[in-house]
Amino acid sequence: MEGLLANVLNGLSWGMLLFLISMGLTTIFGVMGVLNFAHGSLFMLGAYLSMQFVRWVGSFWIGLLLGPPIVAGLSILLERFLLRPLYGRDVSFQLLLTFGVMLFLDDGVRLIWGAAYHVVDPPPLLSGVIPFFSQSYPVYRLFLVVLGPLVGIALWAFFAFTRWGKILRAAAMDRQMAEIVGVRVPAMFTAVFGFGAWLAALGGALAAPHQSVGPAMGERIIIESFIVVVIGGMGSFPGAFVGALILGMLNSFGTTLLPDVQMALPYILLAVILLTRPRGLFGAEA
Amino acid sequence: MTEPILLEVREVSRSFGKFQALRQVSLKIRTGRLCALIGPNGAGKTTFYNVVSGRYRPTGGRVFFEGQDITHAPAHRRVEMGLLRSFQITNIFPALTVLENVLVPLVVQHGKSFACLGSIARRRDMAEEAEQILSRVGLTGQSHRVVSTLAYGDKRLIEIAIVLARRPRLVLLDEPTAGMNPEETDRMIRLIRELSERSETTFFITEHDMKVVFSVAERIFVLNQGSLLADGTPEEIRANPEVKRAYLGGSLDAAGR
Amino acid sequence: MKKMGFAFLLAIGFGLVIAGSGIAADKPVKIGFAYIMSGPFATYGQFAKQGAELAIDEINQAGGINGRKVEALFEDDAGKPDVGIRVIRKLVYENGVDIVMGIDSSGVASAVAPVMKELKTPLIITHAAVPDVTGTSCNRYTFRISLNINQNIAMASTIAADMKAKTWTTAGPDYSFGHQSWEYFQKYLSKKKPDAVFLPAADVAFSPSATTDFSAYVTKIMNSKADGVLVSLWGGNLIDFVRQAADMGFFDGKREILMTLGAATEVLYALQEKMPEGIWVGTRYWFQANDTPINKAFVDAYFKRFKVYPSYNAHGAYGAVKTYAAAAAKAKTVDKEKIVDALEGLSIELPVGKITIRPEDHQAVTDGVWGKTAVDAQMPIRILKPIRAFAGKDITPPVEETGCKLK
Amino acid sequence: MRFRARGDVVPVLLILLALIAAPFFLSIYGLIVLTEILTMSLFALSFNLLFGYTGLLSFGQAGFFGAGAYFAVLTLIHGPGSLWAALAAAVIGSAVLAAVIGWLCVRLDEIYFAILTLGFGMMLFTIAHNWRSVTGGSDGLGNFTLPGLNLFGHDISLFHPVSFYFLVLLIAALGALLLWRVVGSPFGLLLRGTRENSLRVSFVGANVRAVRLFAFILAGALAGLAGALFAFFNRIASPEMLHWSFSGKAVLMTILGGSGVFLGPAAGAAIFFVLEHVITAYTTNWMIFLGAILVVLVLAFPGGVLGSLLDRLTRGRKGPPA
Repeated sequence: MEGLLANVLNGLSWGMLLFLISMGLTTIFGVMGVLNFAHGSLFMLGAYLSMQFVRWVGSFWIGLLLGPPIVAGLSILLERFLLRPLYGRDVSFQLLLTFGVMLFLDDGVRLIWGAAYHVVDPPPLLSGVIPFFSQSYPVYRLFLVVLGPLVGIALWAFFAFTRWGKILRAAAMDRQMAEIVGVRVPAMFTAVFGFGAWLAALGGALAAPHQSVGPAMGERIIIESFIVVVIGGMGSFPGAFVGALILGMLNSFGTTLLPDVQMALPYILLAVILLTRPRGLFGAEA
Repeated sequence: MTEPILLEVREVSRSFGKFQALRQVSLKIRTGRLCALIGPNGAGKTTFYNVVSGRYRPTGGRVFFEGQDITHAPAHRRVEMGLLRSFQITNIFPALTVLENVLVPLVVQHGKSFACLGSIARRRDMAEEAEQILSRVGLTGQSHRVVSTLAYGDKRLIEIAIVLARRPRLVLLDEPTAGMNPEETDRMIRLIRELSERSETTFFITEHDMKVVFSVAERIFVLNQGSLLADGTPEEIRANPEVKRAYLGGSLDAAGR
Repeated sequence: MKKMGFAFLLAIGFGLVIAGSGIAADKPVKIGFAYIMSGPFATYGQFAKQGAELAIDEINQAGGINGRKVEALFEDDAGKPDVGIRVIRKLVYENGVDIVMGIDSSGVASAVAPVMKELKTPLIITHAAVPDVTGTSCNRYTFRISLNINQNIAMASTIAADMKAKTWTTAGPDYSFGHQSWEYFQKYLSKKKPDAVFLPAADVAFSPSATTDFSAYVTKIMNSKADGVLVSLWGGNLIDFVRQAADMGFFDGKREILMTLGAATEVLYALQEKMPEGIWVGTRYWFQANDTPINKAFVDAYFKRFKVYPSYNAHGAYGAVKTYAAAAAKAKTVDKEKIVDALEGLSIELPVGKITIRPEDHQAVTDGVWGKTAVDAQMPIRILKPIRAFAGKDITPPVEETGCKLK
Repeated sequence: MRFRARGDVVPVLLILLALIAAPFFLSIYGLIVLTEILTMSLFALSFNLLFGYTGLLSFGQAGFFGAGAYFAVLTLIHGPGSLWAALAAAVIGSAVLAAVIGWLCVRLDEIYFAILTLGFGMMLFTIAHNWRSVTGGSDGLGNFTLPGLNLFGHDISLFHPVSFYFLVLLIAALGALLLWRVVGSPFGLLLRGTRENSLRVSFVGANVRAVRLFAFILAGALAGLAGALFAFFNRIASPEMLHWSFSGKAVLMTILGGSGVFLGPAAGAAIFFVLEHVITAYTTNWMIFLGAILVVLVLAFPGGVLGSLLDRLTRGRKGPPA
């Protein structure tokens, strides 16, 4: 019982971190149709900036507040000047460009912050542990478990109820139509890309107290986020939520129950879902 | 009425979620007779073609081609039996040349789909056959142009050529004159009539241009809201009051004059 | 019609570029280094580079090797076998190095060692611990001056034998290093303590190297019957593991813990006060382990120059350069074959202590250090107190057991 | 997609001649780099049969590349120690694997195909990484002896970089020739038709899945062949060869050189290694340069380097295509 609950909690907290990162990926894909390879690097950049702010001003919250917008700003430049010329062209070019950006950023942080690992403390409010049966459980992880769904609901509400959200959804479905009714689609794409990048960086800033900050931390997370987005259905928030939960649980229970194939489990899940539901769990059927 | 039945559709239905696109449609097409399927926008014409050609599975009913049940046969199997189709939106190979566009079906026709070592450039026989087909649809001397650089009307002709290359028994033409100027339309109508008269191929077209329909079709089927409303000769259809109501009068009368 | 012609020009162009860069001057003695300089383990390469530079500067200030200046060439093997082989071929064929040193990853070491036979160039491994390269796949040109898994686990099992723990499990990386560490640990400990129990393969915790969330592994161990844990994680994995495990109450004193590579300064600098106290940690070199003048000089010089204390990887690179210099002095040349002969059986005093390279398998017999983590207010990182030193001869398995058939 | 069979023969022969003459003017290391370029070229060309000609972006191609490596090395260790037997095992083994995996993958399109192939590639990676008793786990399989070649009664050691270079040149050239024949064949035309418009191809009576599957198997078999060469070249078969990032290399090289030109992927492989070689001579931060160069190339050379250069060249000569 104790083990079961601990596993559920482990799966939840990892899943929610994945969810935070996948939301940006799925938004960018859903609205713009761009599969952003550099998303993991933006996540990493978020973590590094947050760490830098903690060093400068000593406050995790200020890092959380100021880091992600800087990453979003950089991404807006990226979208405006690098990605935009590629929209008419084959998707593989976007993939390649974002791949190039990923290489650039991953090596770039090493140039700026060095190759060493860095550790960021959780803020005083969220540090410490609570008793959990015979063990203890870190408060910060519980914070992630609660925060994930909250951000998810906020985003969902934004898309479902606000005027901007509705315009975005409409434009995602039919770009030409949106242009006809007067939506400035290029500007909107820039905004969406920046927003997705903000989410990625937010995920990074939130991950910093949870794992060591180092180059290549983005590379590790990007494939898992891809899997989350694909099994959930590209562009779907509920899909990303469910996908992240499944992956989180697979991670915690797979470790205990199927250690030999644990490394392949996400990929097996991916294949099974793609072959039975080609557009993912929550994707519109083709 | 002695020609054999080529296509028989028995009580075919198709729904998309709650929406019923086709409701128990039944019809028969006999060899050699140019038939047309008409109906207002959204009547289910394209869905009907998609079901017959194998793009969609029907949710009910059966489809027979030359007496064989093809309800569940994949599209390429139907093509092998001689059932071909064109698409409403031009559906060709834009980055290939005119010649290559026709060679694609010829490769399949000659059973060379998996011939992967001999050069296609050396297949004189196929090239000659392709040129022949191209001249039949009136596209000569353009074999080496890339298709995307052609005029719209010519692109539609290419689609006809692609279809003909498979020596079809029955061709479903989905709005062959859609988007064409009057001149191109005339050319297309002449071509269809000519092909229908001179070849073994039976044509079954959908059209929104009533003038075209009534000038070429020997038999007309009317689809409305997914159901077959009427079925008869152009004269019978023109006289049918239900059809008139479905079309709100206008265009049918115009076509009659 | 001429489009392939341009490809031809391009091909020629590339050819010239490659050919043109192949000219090498032969004045200085050239040492090639291959370490991980990018990716998640890059910090190990960084320390190694610093150690190597320090040693080379010292040697050059003292007149070089046999009167010739020493020049260092660093390559990034990225921890990938194919890249490792490429850079080593480059060092040998293109840069014409006299010797190659380094190698962090066991996978790279396994790939590179057999190739040295073809390159006819000596290689001194300073980090990778896979036993085979000085065991079943040993060869004339491959040497190692750092501890291998065998030696390190021999120490771990000695400490474990004195502990109360009866049932053991492991938290290790899910690749050869982790699995081999666990296998040797079981082998050695059951010899020293026949009643020791080991959890079956399905119940131990091997994590893929890309893992960043270790909670599931921590839970698995905490819910098992084990009261002793062998941790063979290293680098960023170890940092994440320690932080997350600490929060989950893993270090609550209910279980004995051995970290085979816990005393790496790369890790200690990152963790600082988050490294729990009283944990047994191992290393290939500990900067406070001995008071020899040579060690003091090394630590002082290193700290003065780089503002951090030397890690075992820094020491490995430093030691390899010094070892090579000693071999060159003994052989009175840097001729590769003569260097190999000189390295065989060579003894030299390094900061870690005196090491001797066994001629039979080319593995250095070197002293090892384990210690318990402790706080020192003067130090930015955890230190080891008490320190338990092991004599090289006690922890190195006899040649017959290694499977090496050099002699 | 452009290829014209006759007009390209002369330049191709010139390239081949230059490659045959390479050992006489290249340094040993230059030759080693060229060997790796040729091996990776074959890999990238096999990938481009799917990508450039069939329109399928496979992110799992390294799975077959690596599988070929393991099949070849396992044959050398446990089976007959013959080079040809090992190469045959690599080709057949990876073709069979590609048949099984392809049968599942060709049902999907576009990005979904890409991600599904990535998934299967990573499953193969896990097998290579975790089945320690057979594959040697993460350390790979390195304990094999490269057999010699017996030519006209002379034993030739492949340990020598020159003789190994000629072996790779021979096999890569044969592989490229095979691919060249395939893309110019009736089947090749169907592939391009499928890339352009798979719906139309199935509505002229071809079984699109079967066509794609056949291409998938061919590409897998040739990737396996390239993988075997790579394992011989590095004297080891290691799990990294099956990882998705290795597939990414083939994608990178192909797009770098140009997927629309038959030899584009080979040019991409050459550009990649020469760049790496030049840049790492100055800095270990070569990824930052590679990333930046990639971004520039994607923006400035939309058809890949070779593709765009040829485009400019032909346009300059013949004016815009009529």
